[in-house]
Amino acid sequence: QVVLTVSSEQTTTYVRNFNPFNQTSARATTKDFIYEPLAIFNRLAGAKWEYRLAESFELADDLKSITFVLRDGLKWSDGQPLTADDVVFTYDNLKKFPALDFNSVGKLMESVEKLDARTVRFNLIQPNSLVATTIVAMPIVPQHIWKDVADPVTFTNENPVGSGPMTEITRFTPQVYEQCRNPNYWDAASLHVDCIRMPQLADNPQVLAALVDGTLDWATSFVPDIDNTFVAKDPVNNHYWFLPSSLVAFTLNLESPDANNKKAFNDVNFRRAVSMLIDRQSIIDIAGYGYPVINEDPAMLGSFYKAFGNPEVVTQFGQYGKFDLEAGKALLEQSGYVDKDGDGFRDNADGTPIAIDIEIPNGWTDWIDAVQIAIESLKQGGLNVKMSTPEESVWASDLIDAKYSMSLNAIASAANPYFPYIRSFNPADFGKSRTSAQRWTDPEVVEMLNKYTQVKDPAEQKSIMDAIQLKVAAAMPVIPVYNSPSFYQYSTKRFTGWANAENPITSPVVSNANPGRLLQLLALRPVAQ
Amino acid sequence: MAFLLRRVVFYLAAFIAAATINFFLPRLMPGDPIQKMFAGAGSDLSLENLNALKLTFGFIDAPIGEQYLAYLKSVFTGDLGRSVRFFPLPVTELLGRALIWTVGLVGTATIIGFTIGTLLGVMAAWRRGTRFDTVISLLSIFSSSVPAVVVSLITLFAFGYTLGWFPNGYAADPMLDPAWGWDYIASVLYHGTLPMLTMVIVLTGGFAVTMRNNMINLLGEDYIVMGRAKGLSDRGVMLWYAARNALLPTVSALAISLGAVLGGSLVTEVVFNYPGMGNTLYQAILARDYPVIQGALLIMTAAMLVANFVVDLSYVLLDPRLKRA
Amino acid sequence: MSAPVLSIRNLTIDYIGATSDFHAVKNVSFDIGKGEFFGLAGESGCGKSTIAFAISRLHRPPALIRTGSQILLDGRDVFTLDDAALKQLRWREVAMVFQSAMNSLNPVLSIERQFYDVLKTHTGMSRVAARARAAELLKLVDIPADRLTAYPHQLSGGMRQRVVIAICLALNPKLLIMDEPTTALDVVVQREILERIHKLRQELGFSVLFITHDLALMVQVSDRIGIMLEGELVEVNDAQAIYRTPQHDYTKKLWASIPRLTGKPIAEVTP
Amino acid sequence: MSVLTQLLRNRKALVGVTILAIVILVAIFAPLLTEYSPTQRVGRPHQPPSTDHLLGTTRLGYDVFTRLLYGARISLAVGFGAGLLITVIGTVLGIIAGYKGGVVDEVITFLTNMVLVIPNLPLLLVLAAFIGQASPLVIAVILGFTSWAWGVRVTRSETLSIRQRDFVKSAEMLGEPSWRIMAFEIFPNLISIVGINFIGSVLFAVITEATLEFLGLGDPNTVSWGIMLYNAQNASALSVGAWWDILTPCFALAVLGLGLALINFAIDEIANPRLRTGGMLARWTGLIRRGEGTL
Amino acid sequence: MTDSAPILALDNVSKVFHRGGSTVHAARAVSFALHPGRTLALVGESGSGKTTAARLIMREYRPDQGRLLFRGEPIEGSAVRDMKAYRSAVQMVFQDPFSSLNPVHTIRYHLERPMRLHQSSLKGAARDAAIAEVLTRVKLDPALILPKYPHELSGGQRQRISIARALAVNPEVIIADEPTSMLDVSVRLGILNLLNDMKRQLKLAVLYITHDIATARYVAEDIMVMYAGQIVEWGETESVLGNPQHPYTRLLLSAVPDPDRRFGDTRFSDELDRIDLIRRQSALEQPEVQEIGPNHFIRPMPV
Ligand SMILES: Nc1ncnc2c1ncn2[C@@H]1O[C@H](COP(=O)(O)OP(=O)(O)OP(=O)(O)O)[C@@H](O)[C@H]1O
Ligand SMILES: Nc1ncnc2c1ncn2[C@@H]1O[C@H](COP(=O)(O)OP(=O)(O)OP(=O)(O)O)[C@@H](O)[C@H]1O
Ligand SMILES: [Mg+2]
Ligand SMILES: [Mg+2]
Repeated sequence: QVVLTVSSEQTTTYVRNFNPFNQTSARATTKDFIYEPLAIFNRLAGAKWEYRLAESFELADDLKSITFVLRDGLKWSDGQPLTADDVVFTYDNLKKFPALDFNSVGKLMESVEKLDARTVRFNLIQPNSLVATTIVAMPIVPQHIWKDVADPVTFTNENPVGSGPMTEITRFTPQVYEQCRNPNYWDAASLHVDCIRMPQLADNPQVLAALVDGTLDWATSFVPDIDNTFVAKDPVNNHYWFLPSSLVAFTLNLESPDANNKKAFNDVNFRRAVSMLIDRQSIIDIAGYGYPVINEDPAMLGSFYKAFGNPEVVTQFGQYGKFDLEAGKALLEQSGYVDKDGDGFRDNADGTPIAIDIEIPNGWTDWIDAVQIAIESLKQGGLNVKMSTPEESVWASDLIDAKYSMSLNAIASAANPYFPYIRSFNPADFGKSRTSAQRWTDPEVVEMLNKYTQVKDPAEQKSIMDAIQLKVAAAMPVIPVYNSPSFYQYSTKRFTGWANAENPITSPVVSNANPGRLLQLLALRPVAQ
Repeated sequence: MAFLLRRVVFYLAAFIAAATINFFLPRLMPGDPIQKMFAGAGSDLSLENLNALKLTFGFIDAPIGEQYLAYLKSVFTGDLGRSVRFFPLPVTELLGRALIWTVGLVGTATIIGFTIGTLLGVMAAWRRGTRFDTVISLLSIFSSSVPAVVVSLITLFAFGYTLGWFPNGYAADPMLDPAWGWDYIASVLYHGTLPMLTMVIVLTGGFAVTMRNNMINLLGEDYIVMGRAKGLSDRGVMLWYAARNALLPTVSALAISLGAVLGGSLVTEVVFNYPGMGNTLYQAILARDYPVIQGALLIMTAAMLVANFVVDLSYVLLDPRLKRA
Repeated sequence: MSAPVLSIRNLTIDYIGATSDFHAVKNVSFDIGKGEFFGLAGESGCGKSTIAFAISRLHRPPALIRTGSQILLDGRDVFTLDDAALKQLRWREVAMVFQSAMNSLNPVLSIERQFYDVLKTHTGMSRVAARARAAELLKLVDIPADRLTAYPHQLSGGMRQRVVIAICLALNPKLLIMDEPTTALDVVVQREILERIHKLRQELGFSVLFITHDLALMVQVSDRIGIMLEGELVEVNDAQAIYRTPQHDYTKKLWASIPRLTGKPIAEVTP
Repeated sequence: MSVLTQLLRNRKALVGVTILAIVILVAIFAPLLTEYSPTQRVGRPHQPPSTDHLLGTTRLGYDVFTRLLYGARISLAVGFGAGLLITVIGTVLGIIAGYKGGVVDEVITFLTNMVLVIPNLPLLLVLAAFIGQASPLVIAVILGFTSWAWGVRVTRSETLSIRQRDFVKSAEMLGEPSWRIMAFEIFPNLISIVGINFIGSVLFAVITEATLEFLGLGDPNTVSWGIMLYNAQNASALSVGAWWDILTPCFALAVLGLGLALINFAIDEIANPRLRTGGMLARWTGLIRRGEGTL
Repeated sequence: MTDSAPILALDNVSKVFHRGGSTVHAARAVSFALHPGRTLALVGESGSGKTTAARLIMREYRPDQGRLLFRGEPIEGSAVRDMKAYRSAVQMVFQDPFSSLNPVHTIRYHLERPMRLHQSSLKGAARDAAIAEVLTRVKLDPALILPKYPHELSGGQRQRISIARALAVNPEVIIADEPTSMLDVSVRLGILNLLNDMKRQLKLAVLYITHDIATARYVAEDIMVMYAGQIVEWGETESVLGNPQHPYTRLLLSAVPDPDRRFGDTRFSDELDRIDLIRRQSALEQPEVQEIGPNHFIRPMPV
């Protein structure tokens, strides 16, 4: 029996909960491993779709519907056939219990209809060329089980019936659980691991200890000074590969309740100057242990979306994304931000004082460190800045309600830059989402974004995206700092086939936000003992 | 027994009051666990769906009085709700697991600390003014004044990291299955050594100082002198006359100090990542897991009440003056 | 008078202070004969209890008995005794009733247990035998044997004082020291207790060192009396002599301060 | 002899007061004792102690020694602020309960016992989390309002015994108003109890502030020993071997704690002569050794 | 008794304490009156209710039954102003000179407070003079004493200060509860003499509470013997002591130490043999009053 030992979540105790819709307390190995996605977009290996339960999907020409065709002969782990009915059921259920809809996919659907036993059509409210990404993130559950579940929100699904490779819970204690091979897995031929074992590990140091002593094969954990503390312990087998993921950026609230701040924040030169006063490299080196990837792209895409990048942005606006204390000061100076009242800090041109409070959630220590470093150079630039650290959810609602002046924000990475853009700049999301916290919008940008989802031709898409980037870069509503790393450690002691810089087959991070982990699992081969 | 009756009434009232505080505290806190979860995750859950979720987890906006009554009822039926973070684990079960570790840690440490501290205090008082007394007093003052955080960190630094004699935390080797096997027990003891040592260091000094001062106050009493005049051995007088009487106030100090002991154990558990009540409460606070916060505070308060009650009882047993008909 | 039971010679006791000493007893000498009832009188703080404590060597720091002091019990100097001999001496030869009856019984031990302590330590008596002996002793002081199981707080002050006296008699000591045994009690109870001591002494033949500041009482009960003033023994004489023909000015002044129940309210000072 | 001169004669007190005085001086003159700012990166991360950085640098490159000096300010301010609040509340309630008796006493005693049975630190944790970013001032205030119970208990029982003393009765019989009796007749007799309560509360507040901050409930802008501990712990100072980062605040807290505890112990000795062992016992032992007497 | 009107009188006052299920009759139908220039002694064994009587007078306890008459008027729940007048008329001297002075205040403070409270017309120098006067009255040197603290004084001096403090309000009645029992024999008499002087010079009415019958005889014109909350015998001192009629009085007298008699030779030896009986019987309630002689009464012991 080939057992792979994994740490995909840190917790003080395990609770038997395999409800794939539950974002808070379900086991992290539920999605992908128990409930296989319809398809996975593989950003790394050629940015292409890997079809899983679906054999293909087809976007209608008017972009108002999308049709998925399931593979032939799919079975649930209990032997029952997996058909279009299950897909339709799953979506109907989301409508019935909105709390299940963690991805807000229901909002996009006019209806979901079964065309035949293997074919499902999703009818969209609006044309959308990117809807597949959202649809595949939603797990499909077996109708014959879930139709009898009275309250699927609190249902704990202790003995899951699934479609993925690892559906059988052979052992479950608060300290460790094991998930083994699905006897009816459609892709059993690719699967060379019999069981995955999840020891309960409470925090980063404990994961590190388990990594160092060789217990873990696959983990996702922050490790300080990783070359010394992990790799050096067994340079042959211990490896890591950190991929950039979500963008961490400063936001200035253009609707700041403080009128004086608001005045400054609405001036693009002020925003550019602030950006130039931020020492990104020090933040990455010191607050981030050198792990994050710097993001100096005034259009906020950076290396993560390298494939989409418009080189014009750098030529025209590149200097605003780079740390340059003197240039920043000069820009402030020439835009009229000088110290009028003699308190040592720059004021608005009309003499009103600017006092910036950078709000950071309590306890997010890497961010706090980052802000402290940023404050140093901002102060050197003559700005009056300080930091406050309210409770996390207070911070979140302050950002949602635009009741702050400046903050550090995280913008989730996605398959396409459309998503960060639309989430950030869509006025319909103002007051609903943290990503739109800067409250910047531009009708042209929104229109282009809408158009982007409604065209099918890649060339046309590219030109729209290029135009959007220039617009955004010119206005610089968001001040990117870095793309945070997603952590991935592995050991070649028992398994080979790991993704890494030389072999970038997929994103191999084993946390439940990354469906690519399924591809990684299937790529593993046990080392002959 | 009027004395005990009075106490029982007090305990009941105190319990209800504590439960009430427990009820209102989290409700005053900004933010709720669901929002908290999504603040970090940056997920796409829409506001409407978020509210639907909140409802399902019981964060309802029923009239506060109604909620309160329902809460009181559930408290007395031993139903503390379900953890949000570890949904659907009942809070009682979650805390039950933690309680075992804390009782083991705090219980053993208290017994060891109390015994050693009391004995040292007795001997120091008996040899008042000698070098022994001076050394013990100074050590006790020192140990009782150093914060538990500091002691834990220094112990961890010295024995965990520098000397590497003991593991740096956790209740047992995570790869071992909990079972009554020797391996597991050995692992538990091995992992428990440093937290235990910390707690013992933190507790012993306080007990020694209290006991010493109580003893010294008693040594001038006529019945102690009479004990000596009776020709009893020094040890007899020390133990049967002085220590036994000095123990009474020390025991009641013990009950009161249990609150501090729990505080100390919280810190120790956090530093050593020990899966006890304190650490569970701490994690629950970080995750805004209200049902668990409420439950943990309630159980800790109940533990304090029980400890005080036990002390009251032992007072009645130890001190015949309270044994009124 | 035959060989004295207790013979105190040049007793000097200081209480050591941080900077200077307090001379509590200054060069005191007196004897107590066999079967004698000796009264020691003097104002509060003149050193009476300090002397009493020294006899069974109960002092603790910072008391210091100066070298050169001697306390002879049946001819043996108590200051030369080793620990074992000292324990033997305590209670077996010298028993003591303390100033406050309220506090000289251990509040958390039963009366029986406090008898047993003594009997076990000194005679190795069994619990049962000790109980019988304790009952017998209680009878001597007129307390029913069923109070043996009681705790001190369940007895009245007078009863407690009598229990202490009974415990004192447990080993037939040669000398019974009573340090103001009745100051906390009212006159009727005081009278009862002293009458009982008076009788027991006649039966058992022990000597008594009786300490009080009530001169009138002292003259009533004592054979001989010593008067102390600020650590010094200023006058020792027969009780009647002290009363009728006081020698020292201080003694005279004392008598002059005591109102009388009959006759003239205040005694004339004999010049 | 006044309490002060007695304190200065007590060796324990002397050591304690010296420690406290040093910490206070360090706090006041921090800017003169270091060239660095406590919130400015002045070196590479986690540099070990050197002549440039006496106690090394933190993970962010701050000078540990500088932060130690400035941190004393917060620790002392919170300690003394909260200590004062705790003592004032405890003393006032204690005297009122002890003196007034009756229903007032019942209510105060009940409240006190209530507060005593709710474990303090967990409660504080919850409160601090509720407040979110607990600045030192906030910590001092919540400490003050949750930790007075012990003081009430001690003050009350002492008041009860003083109240029995005839001078209180005689003041009543003179017709003194009760506030005056509490303030001028009873309170001055409680000075040593209040002193012990105060110093004990300061110690408690210093420790608890550091603990709360260590647990991440403080304000990270603060330069205090608790925040130093928190930052060091977050930077995994122990596992990366940066012992200076974490042991420095540990040591500072331990020393300040010891100083306060010594003062407390000394006040206890002064208030209760039985506990005194000082000079006289030394003299006594000397005399015995020189053969000048026995026991 | 005398013909002058009493200043203060207890009229049939009772007080019962309940303690842990048992009840203690600390005062049972107690009646007596205090007259200017006369001392009334209240004697009895410990716990007989003497202090309770004093506290009833000092308004520390409220009677369960009966009335307290001040200048013939009952004072009951009376107004604050009346209370103040009462307080300046009736003062108490405590038993324990060590605890009746506040150790943290100087002697000046102790004497100034009553002056400020009750003779508020006196200011500055006049008040100083008044303070000096009361001190001289109790035979202490104002210059030496005023700046001192209580612990710097001897027991006798402290007791004098207590008396001076009582006098400082210009009272008409002084309640002295065992004022000398904690003092040494040699200073006791001085205090008693002082009380006698005050009574004569200031026409004070004094209630002298003691268990020492001999001192009662020395200061009091009238005497009451109390047992278990009841006054069992009362009348003119010489008459009561010379011809005691109640068995309890006789028992008490026979127990008082008398240097003229050795043990075994007592005045009422048969009473000493019947101690328990007398105690038991005297504790019973006895409403009946017998007049034995002129101004000499008893409540006969039930047999
Ligand atoms: N431990 C001590 N340290 C210093 N001085 C002491 C100590 N014990 C007693 N003294 C002093 O020694 C003197 C004699 O005390 P002692 O107890 O012998 O007096 P006493 O005659 O028994 O008085 P009393 O009648 O009040 O019992 C007193 O002045 C007292 O203050
Ligand atoms: N506040 C009280 N509560 C309950 N019982 C009390 C109270 N005060 C006095 N007593 C009881 O009332 C009885 C009379 O007490 P009181 O103090 O008047 O006696 P006393 O004659 O003054 O005694 P002593 O000579 O010892 O001062 C005693 O049995 C006492 O225990
Ligand atoms: Mg004495
Ligand atoms: Mg009395």
